[in-house]
Amino acid sequence: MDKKKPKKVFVDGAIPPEKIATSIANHQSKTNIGAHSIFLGQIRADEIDGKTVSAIEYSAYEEMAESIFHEIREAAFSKFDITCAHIYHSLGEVKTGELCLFVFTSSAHRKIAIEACNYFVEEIKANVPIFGKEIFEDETHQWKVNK
Amino acid sequence: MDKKKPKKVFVDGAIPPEKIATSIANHQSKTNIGAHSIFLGQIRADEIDGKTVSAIEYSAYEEMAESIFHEIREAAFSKFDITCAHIYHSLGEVKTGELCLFVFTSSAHRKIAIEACNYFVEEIKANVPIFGKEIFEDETHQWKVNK
Amino acid sequence: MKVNVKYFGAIAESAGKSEEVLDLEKGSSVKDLKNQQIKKYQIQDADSIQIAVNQDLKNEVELKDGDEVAFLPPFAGG
Amino acid sequence: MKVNVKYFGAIAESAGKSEEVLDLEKGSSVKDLKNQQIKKYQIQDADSIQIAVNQDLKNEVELKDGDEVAFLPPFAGG
Repeated sequence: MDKKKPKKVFVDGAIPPEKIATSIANHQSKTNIGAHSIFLGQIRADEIDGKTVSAIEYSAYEEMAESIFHEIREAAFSKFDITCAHIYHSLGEVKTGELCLFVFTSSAHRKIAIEACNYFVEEIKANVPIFGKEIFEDETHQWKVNK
Repeated sequence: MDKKKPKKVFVDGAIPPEKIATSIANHQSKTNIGAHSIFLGQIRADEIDGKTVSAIEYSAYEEMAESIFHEIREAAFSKFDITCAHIYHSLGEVKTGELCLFVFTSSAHRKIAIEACNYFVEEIKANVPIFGKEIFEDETHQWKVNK
Repeated sequence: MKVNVKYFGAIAESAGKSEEVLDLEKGSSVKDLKNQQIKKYQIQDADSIQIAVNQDLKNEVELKDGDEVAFLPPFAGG
Repeated sequence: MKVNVKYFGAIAESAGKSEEVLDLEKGSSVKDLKNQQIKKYQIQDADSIQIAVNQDLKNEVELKDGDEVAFLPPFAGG
């Protein structure tokens, strides 16, 4: 399937909701699919020490990140009987309420699609060199750390 | 939040991908949300005894189904710290490749959104009186049973 | 007493109808009605059928006048 | 020998740069370079920093001429 094509994961700025609709529509010709699982990361207006986050500015060690994304894909396709998988992550500024991560997995059966989607999300959080600068409303910032 | 409003779950025919984009866009003002989990059911062109499914025609015991959907929502909101949850299910004919189920949960944190989404999907499959007539390309049919 | 009976999916197909009002003897049970209709319409896979009385699957009780009794084949949502 | 050093996130901020070419003695280890730069730029939370050599986090080896050494703060993707 589209397993072998090298895929571009990073997108500039927020991921528009329309991109999700387009991705879904693109899979309606694949009639061996019975289930899609989608995960979306959205920027929260967290309050930290009395200051409110207004955006996160993402940066990455891009070459390494793309190669780790590729390894995660390969591992996912060997672990799970999925038909396709798509990942998009923002670089640059993403405002609160906007989307920074879009993971989309498809399979004949729901459990496989769901497990694969979770696998991608956890692997991305743990292993991809992406960095996030939390920008507060007063234009100060702090560096985000995944828990 | 929108927990208490009675919600209409059933939609006529297939769920268009644009509906998913619209639902996502409607949540961008809720800046306490950090994660969305979405499940989509799509009609497979299964081959059964040499015949290929071309559509499923859904029917339901509608009044009871809507009340069970409501109970599932109530249970989910008490079990999981979710911000919102939306469910849409098709009635009538849905062709292969089209979407028949859209579950959408949101939370501050990813694990909660994902667990709640899975909960909805399993509960819907197990407990809602919806019936599916698998229509084959030769216009014969059989009745679908959830596994 | 009268009960309103509803049939769904494969059962409606076997019965050739989706709804009917039946006149039952006072004291009839859900089980009596189920067995009677299964026989009458030669409904297959009787063990897989669930009965909802007034939209409730938990019922091993006597029927009352005006009850809505639904014959439900296996669920297939999602 | 020359190595190409890259800094990311909070580390780039401390260093005031995102990249530099350093001239090291032959036989320098990853650990030597890490300690030297942390001291030089007063980089905080040294324990949380991972080093990738040629995009590989598994490295306890001697550096070679031309290596790309990246200083990575905690990941925050997703």
